[in-house]
This record gives sequence, structure tokens and C-alpha cells, in this order.
Amino acid sequence: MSPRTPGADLPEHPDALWRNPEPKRSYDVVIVGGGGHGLATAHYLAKNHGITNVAVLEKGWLAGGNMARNTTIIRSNYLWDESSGIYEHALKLWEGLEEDLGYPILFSQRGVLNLAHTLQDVRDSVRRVEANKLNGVDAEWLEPDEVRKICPVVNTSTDIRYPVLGATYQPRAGIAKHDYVAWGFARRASEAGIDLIQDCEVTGFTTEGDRVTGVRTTRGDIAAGRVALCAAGHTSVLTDMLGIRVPVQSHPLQALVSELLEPVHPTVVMSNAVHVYVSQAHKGELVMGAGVDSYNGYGQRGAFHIIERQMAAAVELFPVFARAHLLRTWGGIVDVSPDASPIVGRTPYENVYLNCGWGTGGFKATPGIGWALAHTVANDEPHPLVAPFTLDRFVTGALVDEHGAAAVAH
Amino acid sequence: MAELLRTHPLEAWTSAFERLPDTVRITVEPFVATVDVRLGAVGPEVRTHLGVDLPTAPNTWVPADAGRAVWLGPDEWLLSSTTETPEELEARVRAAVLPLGGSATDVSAQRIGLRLTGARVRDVLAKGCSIDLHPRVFGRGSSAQTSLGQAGVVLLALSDAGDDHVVLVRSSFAGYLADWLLDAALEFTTTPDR
Amino acid sequence: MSTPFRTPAGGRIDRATTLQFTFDGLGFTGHPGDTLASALLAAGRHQVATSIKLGRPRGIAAAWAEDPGGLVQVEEPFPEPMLLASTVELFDGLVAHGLPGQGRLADVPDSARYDAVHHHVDVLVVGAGPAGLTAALTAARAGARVALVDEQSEAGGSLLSGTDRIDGVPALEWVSNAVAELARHPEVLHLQRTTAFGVYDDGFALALERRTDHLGAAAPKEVSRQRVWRLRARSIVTATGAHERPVVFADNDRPGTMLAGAARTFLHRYGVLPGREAVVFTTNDSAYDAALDLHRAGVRVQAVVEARPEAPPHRREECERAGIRVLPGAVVTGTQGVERVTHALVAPFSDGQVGTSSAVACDVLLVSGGWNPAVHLFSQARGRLRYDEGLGAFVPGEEVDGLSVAGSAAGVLDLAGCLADGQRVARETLSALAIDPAADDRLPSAPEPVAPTAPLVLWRVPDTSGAEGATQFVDLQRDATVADIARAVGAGLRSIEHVKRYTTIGTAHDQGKTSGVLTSGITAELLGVPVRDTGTTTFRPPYTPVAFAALAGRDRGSLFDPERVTALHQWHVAAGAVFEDVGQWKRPRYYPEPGEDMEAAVLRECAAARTGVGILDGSTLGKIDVQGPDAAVLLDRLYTNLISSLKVGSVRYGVMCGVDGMVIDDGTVLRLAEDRFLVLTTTGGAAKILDWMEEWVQTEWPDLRVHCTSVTEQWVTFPVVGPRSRDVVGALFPDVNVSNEAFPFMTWRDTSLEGVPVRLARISFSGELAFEVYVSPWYAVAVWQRLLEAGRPYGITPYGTETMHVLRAEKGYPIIGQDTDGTVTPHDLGMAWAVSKKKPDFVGKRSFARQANQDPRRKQLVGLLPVDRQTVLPEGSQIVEFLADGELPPPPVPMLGHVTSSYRSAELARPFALALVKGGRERIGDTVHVPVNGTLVPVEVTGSVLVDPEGARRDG
Amino acid sequence: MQLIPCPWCGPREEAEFHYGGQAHVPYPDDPAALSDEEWAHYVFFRDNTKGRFAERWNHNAGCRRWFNAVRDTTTYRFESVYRLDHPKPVTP
Repeated sequence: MSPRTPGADLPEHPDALWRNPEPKRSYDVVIVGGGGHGLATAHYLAKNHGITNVAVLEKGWLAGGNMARNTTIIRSNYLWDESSGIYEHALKLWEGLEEDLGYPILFSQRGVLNLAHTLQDVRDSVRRVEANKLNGVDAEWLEPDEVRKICPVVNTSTDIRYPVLGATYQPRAGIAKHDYVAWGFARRASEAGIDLIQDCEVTGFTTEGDRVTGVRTTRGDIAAGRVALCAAGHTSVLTDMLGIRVPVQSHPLQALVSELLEPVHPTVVMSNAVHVYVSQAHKGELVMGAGVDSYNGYGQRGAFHIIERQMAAAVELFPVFARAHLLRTWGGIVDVSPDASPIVGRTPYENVYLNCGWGTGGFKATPGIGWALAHTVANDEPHPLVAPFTLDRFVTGALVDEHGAAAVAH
Repeated sequence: MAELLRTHPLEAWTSAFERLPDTVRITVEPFVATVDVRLGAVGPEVRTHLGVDLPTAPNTWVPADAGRAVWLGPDEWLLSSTTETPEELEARVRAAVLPLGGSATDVSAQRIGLRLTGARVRDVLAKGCSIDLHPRVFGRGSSAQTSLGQAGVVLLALSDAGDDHVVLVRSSFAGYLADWLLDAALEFTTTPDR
Repeated sequence: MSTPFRTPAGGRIDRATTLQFTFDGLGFTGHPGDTLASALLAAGRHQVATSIKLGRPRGIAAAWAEDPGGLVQVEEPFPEPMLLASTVELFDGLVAHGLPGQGRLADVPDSARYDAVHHHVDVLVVGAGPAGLTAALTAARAGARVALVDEQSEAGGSLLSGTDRIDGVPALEWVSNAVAELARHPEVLHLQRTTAFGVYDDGFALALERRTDHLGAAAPKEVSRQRVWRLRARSIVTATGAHERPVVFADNDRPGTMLAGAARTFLHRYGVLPGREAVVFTTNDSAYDAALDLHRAGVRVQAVVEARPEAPPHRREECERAGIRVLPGAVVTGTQGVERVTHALVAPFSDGQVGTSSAVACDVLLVSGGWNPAVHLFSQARGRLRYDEGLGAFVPGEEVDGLSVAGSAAGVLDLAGCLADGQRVARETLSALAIDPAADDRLPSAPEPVAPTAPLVLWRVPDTSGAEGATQFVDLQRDATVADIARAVGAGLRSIEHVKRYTTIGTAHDQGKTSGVLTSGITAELLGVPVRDTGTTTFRPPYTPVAFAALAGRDRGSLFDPERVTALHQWHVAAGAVFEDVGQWKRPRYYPEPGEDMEAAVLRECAAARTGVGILDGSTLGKIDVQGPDAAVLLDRLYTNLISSLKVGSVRYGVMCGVDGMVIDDGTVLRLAEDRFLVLTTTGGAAKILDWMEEWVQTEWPDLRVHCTSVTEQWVTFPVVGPRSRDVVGALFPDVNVSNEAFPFMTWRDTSLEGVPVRLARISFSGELAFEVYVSPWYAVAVWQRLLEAGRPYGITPYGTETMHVLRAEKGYPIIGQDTDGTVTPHDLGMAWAVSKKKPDFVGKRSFARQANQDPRRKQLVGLLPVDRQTVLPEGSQIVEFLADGELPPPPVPMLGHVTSSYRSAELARPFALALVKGGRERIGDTVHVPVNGTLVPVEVTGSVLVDPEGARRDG
Repeated sequence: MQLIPCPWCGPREEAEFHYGGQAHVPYPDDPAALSDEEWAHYVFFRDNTKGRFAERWNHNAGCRRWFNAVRDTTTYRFESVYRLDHPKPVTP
């Protein structure tokens, strides 16, 4: 028998993942949403704060939403202090997460390149790199020849439509295996005694004055001491039930994957002008994200012309991808806020905490927001890292405008 | 008329167009005086003032003495003339529609026309135009503002056989569209039909 | 290499022609009509690859896209990763090898062409098998616009694999008649080698046509290799057939193990015997055809292992007549052999209990566990699936708008039924479209089938090997077994989606075509729940893999994105301009003279504009003609400053903000008449601002009597800039009095040049005396040449965007999008003067009153002068407080802002910059630090206007 | 690729259209009279309905007209389109 293909398979999952308990009638904390953020929050509630009388309510299957659909890029090279603060905290946690969770999450710090194609891209990139350095985030500006050294398959010739003028590079950035991450958090939470309850959709809330006393679900009413909303694209569905207005819009975001290929692409490449972001995952498949569909949508699917444009960009930037094959496309629902930054913290209900608006940044923030939201819920006090992301900023005008900053999304 | 040299954006493509086969003929229609007419309600008084009927059916065009009147929107038309200068046309049309609350703007150089004729023209257009160009659906008198490749165009059907069209494209996109059309026509220029 | 397994006659191959190909370094031969798989089998080669994780030998297990075994890499004529031997059509010179796991991409670009075509029909029929052909005929006869697409190289579908008769003639004769008839209908598009891979909303289907792959190196270069058909159908009929389902047993992955139906395909379509000695293992009637056909073809059929207690009587009799042993109530529990099956282990089987097994010698083991309708497209269209207990398969459930399913894709498994179903579905479709069926639309006849005996639903044979399912392969491509599913369930997983992710079943090249339903069945079995509750994982497009380049189509290279150019582009190119991408525009950045780099060229261009005269092609500026009695009202509402007070003949600079109060664009406004303005926008803002105006007029202020029309390409704009500009313009337009008195700053005049209307405007984006010349692009080249001639005595110098930026930056004029980033207000730019106090409201005004906008620490636009008079600060550099010890403290270091524009100034004889700095105006005169490559550069904060602050030069 | 029924041009592919978000959010009569919170709600807050949603669309590659539509954000189905000067249709 010939040897197995190196790297073409993944580490085994453990023999035990989580219990499938019946919901109790009451919990100290109910987390609505069993995605990455909800599960991470549960883990850190138990680990950092010793709070374990907690239920995570998931309307479908655990981590079946954006956690199962994203392109797993992890980086912290955001422009504004507030953003790089939370994302860098997350990145530091990512670096120790395999040990913390005792789970092979395949966190691979292969670096992320954000390509610049226009003079303005270059200005924005240098601005971001310099800000990152001053914030203690590893970042450098690379000239085209240095880009070629790191990722030889990028088309750095000067005669393409939008030549690569350089790139920002964050060496500590990378990718991880999304299911492994989610299941690692889930297993730890379950081991700690936290109930992970699937097929349990929240259909309403019971309130007394400005307190929420519990949630109504498809598996019965559950009393709650505190409630954390971690429903990403479905946040508005919940806040509408509570009569809280939240300035997020849910949009389809598509991604796609190729067949398994011999290693050609050693890092992660993102480009705004030629819209594409791509990495080669652990088994060898190319994983790419497409652009956000323009309209509001809860359908977990987008339009195919977005994918076609994505493929044109991919082949333009990576000519050798021409005969790679699109194997599967899918869509998630991203909740986008007006300034492309998250909304985290208190709500008009004194025991309800909000966590949404992560747009395309949700996965990379997972451990960071889990940590900070757990702190916020446990101490009824926003963690300093999420304090700038209040709902209130849209009234005062103190936005954290990541589009203005032209930081590459995703 | 001016003695100043006139040029159009597709001068450099002339010879490439000449090499095309009869099944896909492309000829440039430059230097056509054209105004963009805006007018709220269109009644009989328009003909009296303007001398032509502006088509009120969406996505249609009609011949207008020495030019064409093309529907662009419920209150917007392109009106062209091959006999007047741009200034003359704008002045005349503006004077005519002003009393009716309308406006007129010279857009003669804003777009350039390409005449596409031949049996394969539909096949070439189908490579980048998402609307149904079947002659039963898009016969003479039909027009559409849509995308061709990645260029916005106004497409006019000049025959009921689907073999004669005019494409109006923004001047700055003309070179792109010309390259796009030549590329789309390549398989018909060098190989027999499949 | 010889082809001992090729039948002496028969099949759809051209035996007169021999093709040479290479596989795993060995030479083989085949014929046109072969696939790589059939040609390998003809040579007796079953093993194609070794498996990805376990390195076990894997062979050809099916005859088309559902094959989980035969993964190959094509090397010649051009490398293409991961294809199926069963779907690669053979051509001369093919070089390929088996693929253990990962495909290999070419290291050179693919020169093949790809394209896309839009096509509109009344009825799209997917699949040219019996049901699809009948449906297409019915629709075509009714005069409907029809597209019939089929993934195979020729029409016929399942008929290509059998010996059926239709209308009393061999089925394939009927097929060729049907194809000929379709060709006679002018409104029918019939495409073979075309796979419908995705179905989307409103009858939109995507199909990939493989146009030249089968021609190998002989493919014509000017024809696209593959084409994406963008089919828009009023109604879709999917007649996509069914995939045969295996039964899982120990060592079921050993080469020589093959689906029974595939064996028939190889025999009848390709004239290839899958082996010499066969064992057939079945749970249903269909596999008997394979047994009997192979027997007739000379294969020794050792036994038909029938999992049901009784074999269907007529089948049993046929086998007895043929001398084929039928073993009812028996199963195959495993196989023996190394790289090829040598024995099937056969054991009695009743009530789920397996007896002791005995080895039956064979070199091919044919398996049939029933049929899974190919419901992929139906499911993509969000059709609900229903589990059919009888078939042990998921079939289309409730109807989907505009899409219906016909034939075996709908679970109809006999020929006569498929023909009738095709016609029925087509007629229903036509009537829904109000198209009358043709009178002569006859239903083709096929022999009535013997009533089938109910199949046994058997997902897997209990494992008697002691390996507890560890060699019972469910997904061969992922090396995933029954044991893996058991572990997943044991780990607490209940959702089929979790099981898929835990085991990776269904994630490989075949996307679970054979393994998906098995996994649902086995998971349900292990959880002790009904299969209907387990359900399936989602079917996602594409149905089969599609090359990236095929989807990129022609949007590659120069056609990737349109290049917008001005009327002068050819002149710029001839003048040796270096271009800059500004949005989609190509703009000259500078015009180097021999031996000049950018810095030298820009210093020269700047000096010319400051001391003599320069000229710029400013034609990319957005231009909007705003007409109507309420034109001034509209502009007052959209600009921060007052426009209505502007006099006819005059020009005013204006700023526009979004509702959030942040600057979105700026430019000048020319009042052409009481009711008419020419609005100039930034190059990048042109389309956005026209849309912005239209949006407000149409959605908020429909009562305003105003119309906005883009005239960006109606005018070219040539700023003639510098102290000598008056001489140049005066010389070319003698009838214009260009004196300050007659033609003051911020006014415009109309004139003409040889009868061509020309507009002149005293607008300056440089601080110098300047005249903007507007003329129709028809005369752009001529007027530009005339200006150059008129300017020659003064050394007129064409300059590009870089010099334009230096000149405007020296004057502190911001570029929206460079010196602003969507978080900057007019006040931040020091343009409070451009914000009307008179107007009760304008878009953005209310936002200025918000708390954050009142903060004195807001970032403000200021100038920076590096103290060393040498360093050109990189644009984007961050700014920090002055650090006395010249050392950066450890992070985080508070930032004051960033450098937005930075240049070397010929005028100032030193570098300078513009920057957004917190409380910047308060800091004027202070020194701050800018980290540049690890060193701290001290810079002085200044006002933003560094050249001619008093504005003395603009009048010359 | 969906077809969107432009009230003027008829069904066209969605790529020809520009999405304008929630419909029936008028510009305030007197912004100066609004509190910061009320103003913020006009500027930044829009409904994010799951299900039937009244939206604005612009046929920007075609006739450049803005129009309103009722669309289901879960199925993406357009249930009706109507001109700006027409009221939101009453749907069951």
C-alpha cells in the first residue's frame, strides 16, 4: 500500500463531544445562539467566572450558522485602536486556544497579505500598518517583490489591470478549522456542566419592567437571570421581540471551496480593489469568500453572479488557479452595522446583553468576544475592550468607522 | 461647420472592425447630434412644439425625421439628429420643451454609436447581454438600457430579423466595448460555424 | 498495451480509429467514444489510485460522475487537477495518472479561452434520457422555445447502457430519430457535453458546456474550451436520472467492486467487459439485467447474491435458463484480494442476521443497493425532499414553482414509465405556460415491464469481519467508514450535518453522490430513528465541479474590468505618460522626459505651472447638467454652502456631505442660466453624486422642478495653469478679454474656436492664475494641440495627476478620499466658510450638532513641515506626540492622526505634508513626531496653506 | 440571478439594480427640531425584518428610476413593486 497523502486528512475528533440534555426550567444565564460567540462566551463564563448554571440555546444545530460557513481568516490588523484592541486580544487567545480547549483547532499562523492595487490602497495600507505597529500589532508593508517571495502564485506582473503595488502583512495572522474551534468550546462548556440545547428556537421573552425574566422557546419556557444575545444575523429577530432597535442589516455572504490541491498557496491573501480573499486550507482545498450581496437577506444563499465575479478576480490575481474546480458554494448571513464595527454591551433591559454587528469579523473575534462578553455578563459591566462598541455611539456620533478606514473586510 | 479636426474614441479600431466577417459587421456611427430630453407629461402638444412624437412605451425607439427618439425613462428620452449641429439641436429642443416644464441637454459626445449587423450579431450580444434578444421579443423599434459585458449601453433593434442593432455606449467605455466585441466575435471570424 | 477485455463487437466506440494515451506512465490504446475509465478497463486495469488517508487501492466503481473511485490528474495536453476517469473522454495523446488525494495545478497560466452565453427559453429540459427526450419532443412539437442539455457526449442517458427497444426499434435508433427531429425545430437548442450544475431563482439555470476537451491538443484555439450557459427558462424540467446506490460491506472499496449498472454501461456503451468472473450482489431487480447481459457477453457469472429472501420469479427463471446460480437470502459480507478482488465472501442472511460466509472466486463484484433519484437540481431550487420507504431513497416532495421533475429523477424506474412521465410533465409545463401541445405529439411505446418485486432497503451488511465497520467504506473518497459514523453518534452528535462534519463524508470531489443517502440511512439506524427524521445534508451547487476559469469567462486580462479613457488618451500614450488608476480611469500621472524619474518630472512640471504655464487633461472630472426652475433649490439642499446666490456667469466652490455630516464630495458649480447649472464633481464621485442627486429628487423631493443629466463625457476640461496662462488663452481666443477686470476669478465665459463652442472658466486648483478650457471631445485633440502651439513660446508643459496633487496640496486644497476618509466634516477641513449659516437646513447639517462633532479634539486638516527639510513623510504615516528622548515608548502609543498627502515642493524647496491631526489647529506651531522606518522624524505643525496664503497669485 | 420587475422596464436581472434599503423612511421635516437620538434613528437605524419587507430599489443600469418593492427577505421573492408615489400595498 502506498503512503497516505501528506496533510490531506485532519486530526480525529474526540470520542465524546457534548451531552444532549433536556432544558432545565431555569438558568442563571441564558445565551441565545449556539454559534462560535455563544459557545465561547459559555466556556469563559465557566472558566473565568465560575458560572456554570448556563444554557446555550440553539435553534438549529450547534455552530451551524456563520461558524460553519466562514472562511476562517484570523487577523488583528485593524486600523482603529478600538478594533485592533478586541481583535488583538482575540489573536492572543487564539495562540493559546489549542491548549486551553485541549482540541486540535489547527490554528495556522501563516500570515495574511492585504494587497494594494491603487495609490490610495497604498496610503490606506501604510496608515494601517503604522497604526498597528504603534498598537503593538505585528504588521509590515511589503513591496511587490516581497509579496512574491511570500506567495509566489500572486500575479505581481505590472501589466495586469490592477497591478499589485504592495501589501500589508501580518505574520501572526492565519486560519483555523472552524468546526474544531466550535466543538472545542462546546465540549469544554458541556464538560463544565453548561447545557447546550439544540433545536431550541427562542420565540419570545417574558419581562417584568425593564428586566427580562425568561425566554419562550420551542422547547418550553426557560427562566433566566441574565440573557446574552449571540444570534449574529438573527439578532434583529430577537431584539424586535424585545422592542429594542439595533442598527444592523443582515446580508447574504457567500463562500466557496475547491477540490484538494497540492500546496500552492502558503498564506492568506486578501484584496479589496480586486475583490478576493483566499487561503489554502489544511487538506489542500482553496477556500474563498465572495462579496456581500447588496440586499437584506436571511436565506443563507446569494446570487451566482457574485461568485462569477469572484472567480474572475481569483484567476486575475492567481493565474494558476484557472483549472482549479469550484466544488461547493454556500452562503451565510452577516449582520452589518453602519460603521462596520460590532455592537456589544448593555441594552435598555438591565439584564440583557447585546453582541452583534460583527459583519465579516465574527469568526476571528470568537475567543476575544467570548472572553469580553463573559466578563460583561458576569460583572454586569462592559469589559474595557468592548466599551467603545456601545449602541449609544450612533447617537453621539463617536463611530468606529472601519469602512472609512478602508481596512479590508473579512 | 468647423474646420477643426474632429476625432472619435474608436479611430484606432477602424481596421480591426474592417477585418470582421459579414456575419458580424461593426461600423462606428460617430458625431451624431443628440440631446437628452426630460419632460414630465407627454401629450399632443409635444409634437406641436418638438415636431416629433416621443415614444411613451418603455424600451422602444422611433425614427424622428433625421434621427431617432429613444425612450430612456418615463420622463427621459434621447433625441438625435443627423442634420443639425449639437448646439442647434439643443437650442431648438430646449426652446421647445422649456414651456412644457422640460429640459434638454446636449449629450452628443457623451455616447458613441456602434452599428452591429449580420447573422451572428445576436450570438455576439448574447455573450454579455442578459435580456432576451429573440426577434419576436426584441424586434425593430425595441430598445433597452442594459449592460453589455461590463459597460452600460443603450441597445436598439433596427430589424425584425435580429441581425441589425445599434449599441450606444459612453465614450470613455467605447474602447473597452470595442475590444469586448472583437473578442466575442473571434470564434466567428476564424472558424466555420459550429 | 493490449485490450483483452474489449468485446469483439458492439458499443458506441469507433473501432476503426485507435487512440494512444498514457496512464501512470504506461502506454494504452482506446477508441473515440471511450472514456479514460472504459479504455483502462478494456486493458484490464481497475485500480486507478490509492486512497487519501489509508492508501488503499481504489478502482473504477461507476461509469459517470457518481464514481467515488476513479480520481485522476490530467497532465497533457494541459494539467488539470482531480477529474474522474469515468467522465474524461478519451483523446489521442492524453497523459494522466491516478490521484491519491490532492490534485496538481499547472504552474503556467491557462491559455485556453472560456466564455458565457445568455439564452432564453420557454422550457429547459435537463437530461436527454428517455424522459428528457420525450419531454423535449413534446415541448418542441408545441412550438415552444426549448433548450435540452445533457452531460454525456451523446443523447440517450440510461438507454446507452442497455438493450431496450422503443417503438419497436432499438432504443438508440429512436434516440437518433428524436435528436434529428429536435434539430429540425428552429427554436430548439440541444447541447450535449453540457452539465446543468446550478438552478437559481426565476428559472435561471447555469450549465457548463465542454466544447473542446474531447479534442485534446487538436482543440481550436479561438473557440472557447468551456462555456457557461446562462439559461433563463420560464419553466424547467429536470430529467436527471438516478444514481445507483451501493451496499456497504467490509472491504467494499477493493478494486473490481463496481455498481451493477455501471458494468452494463461499460459493456453496452463501450464494448468492455469489467472482468471474466463476476459475482452480483443485489437488493433489487435491476442488477439481474447486468448479470444476464454479462453472461451473454461471455462473463462467467458465479452467483447472484440476492439479499431478499426470495428472488423475483421471472428473474430467477431467466438465470436458471442461463445457468446462473441465484442465492436468495444471502449477502456479500466482504472481499478478498490485494489490489483487485479475488473473492467475494458470501453468507446467508435472514432477519438481519448473517451466517457464516464462504469465499466465491471472482475478479469483479457488482453491487446494487437500489437507486437514488438525482434530486440535486430540484433540491438546489429549494424543493423539499420526501423519504420513500419503498425505494429507500429521497424523492422530490412538494412541487416547486417553475421546476418539475420527470422520469427516474422522480422515482419512476421503468422505461415505459419514464417515457410517459416525460410527456406528462412536459404537457403540464406547457399548459402552465399557456402553450397548446401539438396534435401529432405521440407517446413512444416501450414494452410493459414485468411488475417489479419490492426492493430490500439495506444500507450496510452487519460486519462479521471483527473490524466493527472500520473497513466498511461509506465515502471512499474521504476514507470514511461505518465505524466513523458510529464514533460520531457516540460522541453525542445527532444532526446529520454534524455527522457529515465529524466524518467528512460527502465533502470530497463527488460531494456524496453515493455516500450521502447511505450516511443518512446508517446514522438513522445507529440512532434508532426513522431515516426521514435524519434527513439529508443540503445539496449545494455546483452539481459537478466547475473550473474557476470557466466561471471567470472572458472577464480576464484586459477585459477583467473596463479601462475608461479620455478623448486624449492616444496623445498621452504617445507622449510617454505614466498612468495612474483612478477608479476605472487611466489618468496620466506624469510625463517623464528621457532620463527622468517621477520626482524629477514632477519637480519640472510643478515649476512650469508655478513660474510659466502648464496644462492638464482634467476631463475625468464628473460633470452634471442641472436644469429647471428649482435647480438652485436642489443645490442649496445638497451643498453645505449657498448656491442660489450665485450669479449667472459665475462659479462657486461647494462641498457636499452625507446625512451623517461627513464630506462625500466637492467641486465647483457654474451657473449657466437662472435655471441651469454645470456641477463638477471629483473624478471618483461622478456617478455616485449623480445617483445621489437623483435619489433625493426622486425619493424625497419629487415636487422640485429639476432634472440632472450626466455630461461627464460631453466636455473635455483642460486647465491651463500658471502666470503665463493668460497669454496662452488670450492668444488662442483673441475675442475674449482675459483681463482680471473683464474676466475675474471664479467666472466663466463662452467663446468659440473656428465655430466650435468653447467655454472658459477662471478656476484654480493650484492657486495660480488659471483658465479651464471646456470643449466637446470631438475637438479635444485639435484644441489641445492648439493650446500647446499657443503655449510653446511660454514653454507650456503638460502635467499629470502627481503634479496636480502637489500644486493643490501646497495650497491646502484637500482631495476627497485622500485627505478625507468618510469621517471628516467640512469644519475638520477648515472649511467652516463653506458651510452656510443662512440656510435653515441642508443634507448633513443636523449631524454637525452631535456631541462627537463638537469635540475640539476632532482631527483637523493641517500642514506638516519636516524639521530636517529632507524627509518626505510616507503618506499614511501616523503622528505621535513629540517625545523628548526621541524613543518610542512601548505600545500602545497614542496616535494623534496621520499623514494624508506628502510631497517634495519645488516652490518651498523642502518636503511638506497635509495631515489629519487631533486638535490640529490648536497645535499649529508645535512640533510632533512621525515614526518613519523606526526613527522619529520631528515635524512642525503648520496651517494647511503653505504657498501664497494670501492668494495673491490667482490673478496673475 | 434573480429577476426584478422594474415597474417601467419589466423583469431585469438583479445585477442591473441598486438596493436602497428600507422604504418609507422620509427625510424629517425639521431635522433641527429632532433630539440627537431621533436624528440618529433617521440616519442609522433601519428595520431588519425577516420576512416581508418594504424596500427601495433603483434600476440604475436601466431607466434609473427608484421604486419600492415588497420582498420576502427569507425567500428573496418579490411580492410586489410599486412606484414611489403609490402607497405600500396592503398584503394579507
